[in-house]
Amino acid sequence: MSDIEKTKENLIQKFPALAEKTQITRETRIWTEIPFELFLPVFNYLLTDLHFNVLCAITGMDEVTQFSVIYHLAKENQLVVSLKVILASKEKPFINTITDTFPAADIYERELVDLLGIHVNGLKEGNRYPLPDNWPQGEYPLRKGWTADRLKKKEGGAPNA
Amino acid sequence: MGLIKKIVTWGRTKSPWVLHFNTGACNACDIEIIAALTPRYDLERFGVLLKGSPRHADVLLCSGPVTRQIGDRLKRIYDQMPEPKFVVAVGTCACSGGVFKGCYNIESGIDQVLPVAAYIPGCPASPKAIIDAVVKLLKSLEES
Amino acid sequence: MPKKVRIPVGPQHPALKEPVSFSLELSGERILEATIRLGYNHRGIEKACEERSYIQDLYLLERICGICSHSHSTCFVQAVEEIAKLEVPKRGLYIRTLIAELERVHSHLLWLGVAGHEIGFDTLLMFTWNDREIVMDLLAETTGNRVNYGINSIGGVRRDITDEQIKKIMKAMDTLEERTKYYIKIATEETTIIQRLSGVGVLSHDDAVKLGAVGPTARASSVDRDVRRDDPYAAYGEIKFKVITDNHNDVYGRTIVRVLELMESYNIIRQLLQNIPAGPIAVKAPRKIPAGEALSRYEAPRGEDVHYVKSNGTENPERVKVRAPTLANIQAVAHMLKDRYLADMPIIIAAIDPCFSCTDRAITVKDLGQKSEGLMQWGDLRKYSIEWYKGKGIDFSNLKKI
Amino acid sequence: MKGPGRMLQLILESILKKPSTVSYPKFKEAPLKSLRGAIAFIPENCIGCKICMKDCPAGAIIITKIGEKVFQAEIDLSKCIYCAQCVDSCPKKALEYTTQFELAALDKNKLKVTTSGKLQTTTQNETPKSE
Amino acid sequence: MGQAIYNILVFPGLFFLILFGWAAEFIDRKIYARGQKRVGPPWYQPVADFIKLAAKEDIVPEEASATSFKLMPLIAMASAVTAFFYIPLWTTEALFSFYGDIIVVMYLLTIPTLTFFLGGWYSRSLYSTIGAMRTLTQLFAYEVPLFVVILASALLANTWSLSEITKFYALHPHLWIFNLLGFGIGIIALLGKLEKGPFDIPEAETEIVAGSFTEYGGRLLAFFRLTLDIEVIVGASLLAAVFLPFGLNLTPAIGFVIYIIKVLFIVILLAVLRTILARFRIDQMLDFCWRYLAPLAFIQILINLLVKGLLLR
Repeated sequence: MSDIEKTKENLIQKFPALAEKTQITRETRIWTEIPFELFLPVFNYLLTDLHFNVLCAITGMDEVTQFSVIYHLAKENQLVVSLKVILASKEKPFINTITDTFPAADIYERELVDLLGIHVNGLKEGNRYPLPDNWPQGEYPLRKGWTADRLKKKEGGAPNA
Repeated sequence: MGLIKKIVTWGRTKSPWVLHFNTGACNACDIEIIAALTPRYDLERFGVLLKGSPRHADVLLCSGPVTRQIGDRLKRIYDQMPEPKFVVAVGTCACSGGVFKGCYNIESGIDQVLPVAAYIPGCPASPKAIIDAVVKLLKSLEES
Repeated sequence: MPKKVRIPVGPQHPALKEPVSFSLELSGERILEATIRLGYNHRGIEKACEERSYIQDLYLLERICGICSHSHSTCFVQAVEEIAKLEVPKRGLYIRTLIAELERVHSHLLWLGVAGHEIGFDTLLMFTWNDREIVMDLLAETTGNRVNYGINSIGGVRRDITDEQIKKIMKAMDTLEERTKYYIKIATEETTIIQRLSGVGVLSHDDAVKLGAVGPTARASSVDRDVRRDDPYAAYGEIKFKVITDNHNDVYGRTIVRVLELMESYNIIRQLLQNIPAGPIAVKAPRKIPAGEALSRYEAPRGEDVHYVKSNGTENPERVKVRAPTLANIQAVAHMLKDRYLADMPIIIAAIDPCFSCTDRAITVKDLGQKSEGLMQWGDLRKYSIEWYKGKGIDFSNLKKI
Repeated sequence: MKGPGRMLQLILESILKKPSTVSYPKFKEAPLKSLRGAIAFIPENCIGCKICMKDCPAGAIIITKIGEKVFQAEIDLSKCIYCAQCVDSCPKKALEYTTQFELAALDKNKLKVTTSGKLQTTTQNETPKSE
Repeated sequence: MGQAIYNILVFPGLFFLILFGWAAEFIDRKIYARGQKRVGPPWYQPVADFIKLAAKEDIVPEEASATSFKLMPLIAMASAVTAFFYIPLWTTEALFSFYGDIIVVMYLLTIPTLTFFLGGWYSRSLYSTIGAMRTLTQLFAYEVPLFVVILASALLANTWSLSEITKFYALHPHLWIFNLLGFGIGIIALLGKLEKGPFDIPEAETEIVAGSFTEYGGRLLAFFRLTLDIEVIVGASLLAAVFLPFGLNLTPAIGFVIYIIKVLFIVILLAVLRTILARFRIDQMLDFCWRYLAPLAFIQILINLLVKGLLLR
């Protein structure tokens, strides 16, 4: 049995609820989808027991009916597990920070805050994310249906000075 | 008076010091600007020196589509430059926004913010194109 | 007595060829605290990708960064090809890999020059950039453009390579190898360079892992990671090469890693050209990519590049996520700047070979909540400086009486 | 062996040797054939499918119909990113790249290039020939 | 009287100095460029730079104190030019001379550096301030070795006047060989004084933009640059007079040519040095100057004392 199958086996054994949603997409990639409640246990299991200790990226997504956040974790830079977390609320989406384990996650989480309006519990205060300082409140460009016209309307059509 | 004016114009066309400002470009134009200063192309032949301080510069080389964040800083840098000063838009992005036109965070082109003296299209503008533009700009200065 | 000065570095600063703002808290010449504000280069590419077709995205993503443009476009097409289940012909993959390695050569030579410039050694800049033109010529000839090559298409590459070009590249590799050997000699022998590089910007192995450093920055701290070997893509599975690591942990180590990687790249290019198979270079891709998602990893010259693409069966992707290598490395910079001299600032920042246009994010790396107490008055500043140098065994206050 | 000034020999040599600078723009060598420069439009071949407009990443090309089977292309050089995707996309080879790269202009309006086919007074099957 | 004014303003005074300074700047930049495989600037470049800057708008930063800010370039230039008159050029006789002028020249040569510092300080910009700090810090590092080696040379000649020193060495031409170490130290210290690489720390472009000169533009910058050009000539002339005592007893015409060659030799030496070396860090510079340069300078004194005791008894 290859590493990747072993990893899948282990994961399903520990969390039987994941059995349906876990699949091997390629010889080095596992994809799994979990609800928000399961995030911390699965994340910690992957990190401590299966040694997925490299954070590749965090992708936030607006899937119209729900928000989801994908954590791409790698193990010794070979196997990559994409952990898709479905967020609990569409209106007030939130996640918990993982900056305690990965200080580098800071920027990815800030990106979620700025571009998608996902609240990150426990994220330290700091400079803004990629958006400029004078960016209007409540505008989240990566949300579906958001277009740059909205911005123009809000600024009264005048380009930002 | 005519002679003095002629001498001053001569001085100006023979010694354009440039300040390079990346206004949100992809780097390609920036490295091509540097490449234009290195041995193969050597802009110093035309008296061009790359300067760090806006106070010393005559020409502002801008590359990039001007992001919202950088727009007012660009203006501030321009204000700090002593007269006479020129702005040159290097690369397609600086000319019109290029591929980034329509992105929510850009102003699409330097001429939306500052008066531009010369446009250098190209993605990126190759060092030769930059030299060509410098020569064209200097020639137009000489004539005016 | 106010003790700290806060100086802004950027967004326009000669040391930075790109806009980024560092706020440095100085005590004398020593940096106490560095805060990074990114995002000057944020153009909203990820959103724009969702609004455009795959073909347009290819060129848009290529322009995330002009230095590692091939990295981003390859990373993206790999993801799209995986979703669409396209089998790229071998020859296409070889050409893709060839351009990737040529890009690495140009990028590392560029870095070597920039490093020279940052430590006030413009001569090195001029010589390396002069040699870099050889690579630029090769790239221009094989792809049609000096930078932003536009060689990738979904399903393969756009231009074939001729035998004449192969011969030319082979010949150029010999010249470059000889030149690189000279630079290795210079980098390891020239005292003024070593003095400025060694012991500067130290990043220990554990810190590198913790802060998520990638690429040569991590490899110089003996973190043995390279996507080319660990998760082979394109033609790397069929090529033999070494992954260079170094245990100096500092800027000097990063220089060594990069120059040795250059030598490794020449080997890879030679192998590629010797073994390049005949055949088609591309397969035709559908305009509409079937629904699916893929994560693609790529070893860019600066480190690991990650693209995540999700498609929904239309001509436009649903989500494109880009994680550029600099984004991973930038965390380490604030850490490395701490307790160093102001004079080391440019080279430390340059040592990760930053590419803020890739990164276009904004973040406070560290905020201790310490507020500096305004600009110091001259007397205080001087007193402070004298005291600081006294600590180093140099006493100015007495010197004045000579 | 370590020491300062290791590049001395090379530098003294290069002072005496010819510099590696090309004397552009005084002597212009022919640009590389493979170079992707400004895009040229061949009106005779155009069938007005507008795939080029659709695929252009920068929206730099606009094809308009000005008569029966006659089309006009407006290429904005200040928007074009010289990727030549339109050349690849065109099914009838109505677009091709040239090696022209010295495009700098002091006036932005000069960067708009309009090429159009000849308007025919009578409807003929023959395609108009440009001189 | 007319002769004195002519000497001060035209030859060998201001006008000659400016022309020679420009020529030296051109040679320096050309060598630098050619060493880097580049073509480099055309011969009229320094003139064009000066004219362009002089015709540009003057901007005084709002927070700067205008008078001091504007005065600095003039003070710098005046002192550099004044120092020139006390240095013997192609004869053993300087334009003006008195017993102890060696001290005056050294002080006058310190003034431009101080004005760089003050100019940077009055700019009230952060980069200028740091540049000013570094200027001053550096001053302490190179000034002592420079002083010491020149005094060592004076010690051997047993005089405190530059003209007397040259006269002495013209009489004992073989003695310059003992001062070779001093000449080397002098060249390095001069690099520091002129803020040229590898000691361009106070105006390190990649660190602090342009140091003290960050806020200077237009006419004021033109004068600062001119001062630096003149300082090159004055510094080189000083080293030439003290350490290279050749061709002083010949006819003025030949002596003049030899003088030009001597100065250009030093200028070329400086240019080559700045091409082959990477910039020091300020702490490394201090370390270098105090650990190696200063002790070596004192060894020079020791040598000269020995020579004096053994050979010139």
